[in-house]
Amino acid sequence: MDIAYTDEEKDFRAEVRAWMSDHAPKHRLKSLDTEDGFAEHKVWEKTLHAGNWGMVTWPTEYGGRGLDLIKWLIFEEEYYRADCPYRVSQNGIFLLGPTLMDYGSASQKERFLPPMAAGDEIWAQAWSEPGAGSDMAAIRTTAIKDGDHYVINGQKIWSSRAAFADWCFGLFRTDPESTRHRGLSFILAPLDAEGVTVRPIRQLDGGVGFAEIFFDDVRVPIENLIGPEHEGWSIAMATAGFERGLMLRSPARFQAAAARLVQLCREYPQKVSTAAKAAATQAWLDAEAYCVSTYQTASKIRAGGKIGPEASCSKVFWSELDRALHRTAVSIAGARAELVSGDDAIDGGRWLDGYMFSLAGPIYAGANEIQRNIIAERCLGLPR
Amino acid sequence: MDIAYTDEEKDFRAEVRAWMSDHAPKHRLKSLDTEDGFAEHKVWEKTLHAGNWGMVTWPTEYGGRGLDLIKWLIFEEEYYRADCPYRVSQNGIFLLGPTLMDYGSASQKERFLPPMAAGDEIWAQAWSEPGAGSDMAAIRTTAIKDGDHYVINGQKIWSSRAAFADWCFGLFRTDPESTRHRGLSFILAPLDAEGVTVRPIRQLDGGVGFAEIFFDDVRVPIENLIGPEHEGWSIAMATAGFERGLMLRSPARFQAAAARLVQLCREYPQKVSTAAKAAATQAWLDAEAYCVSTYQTASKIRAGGKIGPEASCSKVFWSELDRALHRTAVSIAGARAELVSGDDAIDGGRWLDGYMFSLAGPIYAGANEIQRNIIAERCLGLPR
Amino acid sequence: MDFRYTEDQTELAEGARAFLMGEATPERLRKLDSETTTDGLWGQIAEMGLLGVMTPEDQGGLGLGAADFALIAEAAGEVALPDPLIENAGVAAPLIAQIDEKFSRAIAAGEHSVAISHTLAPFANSRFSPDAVLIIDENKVSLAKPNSDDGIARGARSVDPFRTQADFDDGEGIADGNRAQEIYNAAAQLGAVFGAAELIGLGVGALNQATAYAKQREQFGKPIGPFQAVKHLLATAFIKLEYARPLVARAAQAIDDRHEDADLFISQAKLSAGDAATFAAEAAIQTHGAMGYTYEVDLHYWMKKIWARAGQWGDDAYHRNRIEACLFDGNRSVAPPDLSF
Amino acid sequence: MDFRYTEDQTELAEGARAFLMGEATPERLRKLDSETTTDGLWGQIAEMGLLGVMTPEDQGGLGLGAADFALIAEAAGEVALPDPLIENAGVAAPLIAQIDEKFSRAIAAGEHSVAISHTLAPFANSRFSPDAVLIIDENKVSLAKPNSDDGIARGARSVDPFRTQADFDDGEGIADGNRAQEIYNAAAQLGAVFGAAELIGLGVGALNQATAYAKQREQFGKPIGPFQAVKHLLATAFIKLEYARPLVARAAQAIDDRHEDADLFISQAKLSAGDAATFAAEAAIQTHGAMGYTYEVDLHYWMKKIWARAGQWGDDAYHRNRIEACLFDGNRSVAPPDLSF
Repeated sequence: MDIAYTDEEKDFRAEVRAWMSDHAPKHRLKSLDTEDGFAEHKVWEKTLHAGNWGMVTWPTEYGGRGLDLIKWLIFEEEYYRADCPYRVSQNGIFLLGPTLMDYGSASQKERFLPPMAAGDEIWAQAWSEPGAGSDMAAIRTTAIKDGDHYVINGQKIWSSRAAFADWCFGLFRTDPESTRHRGLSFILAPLDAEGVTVRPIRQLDGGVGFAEIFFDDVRVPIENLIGPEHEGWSIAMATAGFERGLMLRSPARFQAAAARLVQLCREYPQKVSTAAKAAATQAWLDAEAYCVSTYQTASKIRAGGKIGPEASCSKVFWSELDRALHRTAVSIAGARAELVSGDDAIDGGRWLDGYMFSLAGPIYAGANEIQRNIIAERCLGLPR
Repeated sequence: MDIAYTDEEKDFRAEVRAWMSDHAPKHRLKSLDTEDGFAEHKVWEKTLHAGNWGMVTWPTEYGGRGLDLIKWLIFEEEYYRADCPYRVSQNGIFLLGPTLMDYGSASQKERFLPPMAAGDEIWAQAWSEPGAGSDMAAIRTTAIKDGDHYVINGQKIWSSRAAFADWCFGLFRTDPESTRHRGLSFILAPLDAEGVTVRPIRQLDGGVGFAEIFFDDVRVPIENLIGPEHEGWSIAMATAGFERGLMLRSPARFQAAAARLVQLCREYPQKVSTAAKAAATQAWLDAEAYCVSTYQTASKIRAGGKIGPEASCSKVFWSELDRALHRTAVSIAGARAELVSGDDAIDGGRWLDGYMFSLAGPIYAGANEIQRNIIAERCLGLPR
Repeated sequence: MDFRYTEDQTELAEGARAFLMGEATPERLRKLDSETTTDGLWGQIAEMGLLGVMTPEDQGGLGLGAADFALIAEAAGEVALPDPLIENAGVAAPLIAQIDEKFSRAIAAGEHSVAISHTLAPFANSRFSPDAVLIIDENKVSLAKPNSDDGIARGARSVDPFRTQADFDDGEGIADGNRAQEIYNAAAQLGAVFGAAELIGLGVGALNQATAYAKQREQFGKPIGPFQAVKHLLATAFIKLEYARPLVARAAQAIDDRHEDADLFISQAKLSAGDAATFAAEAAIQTHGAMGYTYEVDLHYWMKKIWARAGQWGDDAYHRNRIEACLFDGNRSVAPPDLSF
Repeated sequence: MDFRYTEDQTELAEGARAFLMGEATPERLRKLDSETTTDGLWGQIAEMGLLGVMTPEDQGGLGLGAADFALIAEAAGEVALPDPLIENAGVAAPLIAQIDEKFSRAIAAGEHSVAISHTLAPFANSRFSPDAVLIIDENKVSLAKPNSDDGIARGARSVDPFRTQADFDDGEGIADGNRAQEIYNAAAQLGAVFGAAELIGLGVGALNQATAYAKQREQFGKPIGPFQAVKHLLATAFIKLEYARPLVARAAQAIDDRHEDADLFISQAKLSAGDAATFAAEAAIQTHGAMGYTYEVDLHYWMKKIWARAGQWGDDAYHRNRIEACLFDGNRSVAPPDLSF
């Protein structure tokens, strides 16, 4: 066991730190859930890509640097240390990208990965439907083969980024006679195709981070099928495993937030009750625990190891620590917490903003109730 | 609304305080779950009775003082303020007594209440069976009428006080053809009757606070039936309502514990972490909240009001505050927490003792999981 | 000791609640939110006499106390009332009554409304066009005209869409010295206790919406309501609200009684109500799932008000420090009943 | 950076765990508890080489580090091992190795066992007849003979039935000054990190018993295992243990590496392990219902050990203050990776 960074890892960190220090936006970008903010975030992706930082773990031919997972964690630490923006391309680079690496054909990889890493094509998720949320196997949107096309009909909901994205990926029922998780396929669809209607859903903060997508006889070529037909469920589940979890919410993000919370406590000691101080300490401890656990997991995966159902722990852990962390910060902000802009707002109002976003954490990417069921059933062997 | 004590209430408090100050045991009695301790607690009950304090809310003819519920709360405050022992007669005075007041015949009241108030007859509960715990309607022990007797066969478990008690009360299936909560009757049975075998169950702390009771053709006279035959369920449920909850665990008990925890923090400030201090504050706040809520409820009941299913809240609230309170104290005791006796033990080891007992709180008298179901279904109207 | 509301108190509260439930509906919230205008509700509130509940009878009010108004504040919370009822009738009215009879009558009649900027709640809300801002700090109480470019100069936006920070000048002094200190303290007490009551109501409102949603939303072929994860979460929110509410009643009565521990009681009430409401909001959004994160259900109005209100009139540190000073600094007995009533 | 155990480490740990699971059974616990004698297990432990894991190779040991032994300490916790394996092989052995070679060999061989009384863990356990008590304070390290009337003179009873407080005299000094300070610090580090590892194991053991019980116990005509209230409670305990475990691995490795932040890492590990184990015990007894409150199931052995051990080798205040001093006093950067590795 070796818990010290190698010289090479230290050099890499120094390189990232120097670049981010030079290039990180000087001001917070507008929310990526607004049209202007989305555009600003795309510009930032292009800046990143110009530095060859789009997705450092990907092979060089797809716009990456071919680095290992430990270096990915280092990259993320420096990225969030420099307070860089959230990644507008995250659906692509963190979710679809790894799926294509494992299940995509050579031509699919060539076609889709480079513009994904470059931030030229932004991807939306298209999993949930009005009657299929936590119960995703209840998907009803069909994609029926007709010659060399699939014809898609139905409706997706809670499609993140869909308001402004170029493409979407998700599960569709290719066997109309099938039920539950059989007969589903993993398909990519352009959002500018004829018959696609995107209806943005207004979030509580006013942004449009997600949308409904209506498909009305939308024809997509069969080349857009990932993996075998009718086998989409297992592909979707595989990408729901560890690597996705690790990538989607790397520890650095929560550690950076915990460090900011500690800083808030240092800055306003008279606003910090005993309870808030204890909660801030706990938030920092939990962010550290998530980091340390992730380094262990990343080391195992780098060495060819596999991760089991305990990956469900990760989702529950980071989402609940994030909520508690921001709740604590809001309580410290006190009467000023409500201000989301203006000179009197603490840190530009980002704490309440972060608290609102953190409340979605225990809901999206598989609600925590479902994750705890999975842990109980698959890690502890309790009956369904 | 009047939240000030009347002069009469103040005088009553002074009277209780003076008497308790003169008579409260100078040392903690041995655990009432041991034979010696049980005997010591019975002696204390006789002392109490000699002062006419056995059960102040009962009519004078049954050994009480005919006082109202507010005075009962005042009595309890002074009782715990003087750090008096737990009541070995609690099954009788807090549970069976109120049931007899409502459902017993005149002769039953005359026969059973006075020795109950005097601590001459100690009562055990006999509800649960090996297959009927949280699911009490699964009771199988039968009491079949044979002339002027019931013949009882079966087994009860978790009968508190049964190891050393004189009598037990509980539900028995009088209609052998019945199922679930129909066909059950509320019956009193002497534990020295022929055919009764009591097997004490050893608790984790070594005491024998509860026992199994085996009934083998035990004959009890039909005079021991409380209320109508086959209607025991509703009687049992009625006594599970508010008054029982209030009596069984009056706020004073938790407020006294919270005050001792505050005192512990004052005495060992260097042993109190930020987290422990915040938790101690919360425990005190919760004990206060339970007190204030109970005064409101007691005022309503005194004026003839009734209490609904929100009584289930009380059980959950006090049991979880008690557990958190003692957990906090144990964490402050640190390395010395494990000592349950000896000069190095803090407060004679009562904190860990109390913690162990507090862990039973969310389990007995209807597990908190069941109470939360009840709250969700009856207070919020969520479907079963 | 008789810790029950009188029939009069209950009747007043039930009347106010029925009125608010009927008029201050979610539909109205959505309308006000999209149109940024006002409507006739303030006039109706005045007609109902709600603005003069705490105004002395000889100034045209009902002459009632904090215990009475706390019930109305809870009802205002339950409907997430955006209008400044609590500020005017609960805080300003009893203070102004002692300073300026004419002004007091105008407030009770709804002819003159104020926004408040107090050290513990500095954000003066101009969204409902106050005629004046009542500025209260420990040394001075003043009245100022809000500038017409409401909120722009300060540039502050609240998470609550019905709050816009007023811009105002220094105003004209109406009290200083001991008088200002008294008003400051009285405002702090009233603001905190009615803030606590409002938070209870807001929590109840959020919980009710979550309960209704859980009964109707289906997953895995059945409503989510019977799942223990949902049931137990919502039951826990219910318990927290149930135990915070009597603390508010005690604190409000203690203000009316000039109880020596009123401040301690108020801090307990405010902390517990804030925690319960915050928990209820988290439970409610979790129960709604993704839908709770949208503008398409009304829950967000309640949640935002909870987040905006929880830190006003004394935040977590303010109230908790006050309690901990009593518990841990010094040697005051904390054994019951020494701190309870 | 390669935060994985080597094959050697895994093999050693799995061997030790298999041995302990096979020999240190619940049946044995019940027997030891009722007979207050000992059996041959200590000899078997010595034969397995477990007592010399951290003893230098030239003194008859394996010469391994804290990261290796932490895995054995976790296994000892999982079976609630009452014997003083951790005290002897984990704490005493590496300290004595630097002072007295002959004594060190005797400990590794199981010929000589010690109990430890350290300022942070003063209770020296005489239940397994130690040959000596190693007394460690900041200024002096001594060895004392335990008196024969074990525990009587001190009159102390632990909640853990396998702990009896030894009575001992002042003993004979074996180190003082800087040397004593070094030993004191080293003991504090080793005791805390292995205490943390043991707590993880104890929590896992308690959780496993609860899981087994939930699969078998029926209520309302079906096993309680599928109830979400049970599932989610046990899942939460599992999560807490899963996230505490890597903290222990990091802390142990940091001791071996003489990492400058070793103490900070140790405090994080000890706190998290203690909290996770305490939570697991509460979840386990709740799942067992009344049965968990008895001596009839074995769970109580695990819970009592958790309660007895959580406050040893630095209690909540000790470790939390150390962390909070780092976070809130001074200006050290806490942004990653400044405090993580």
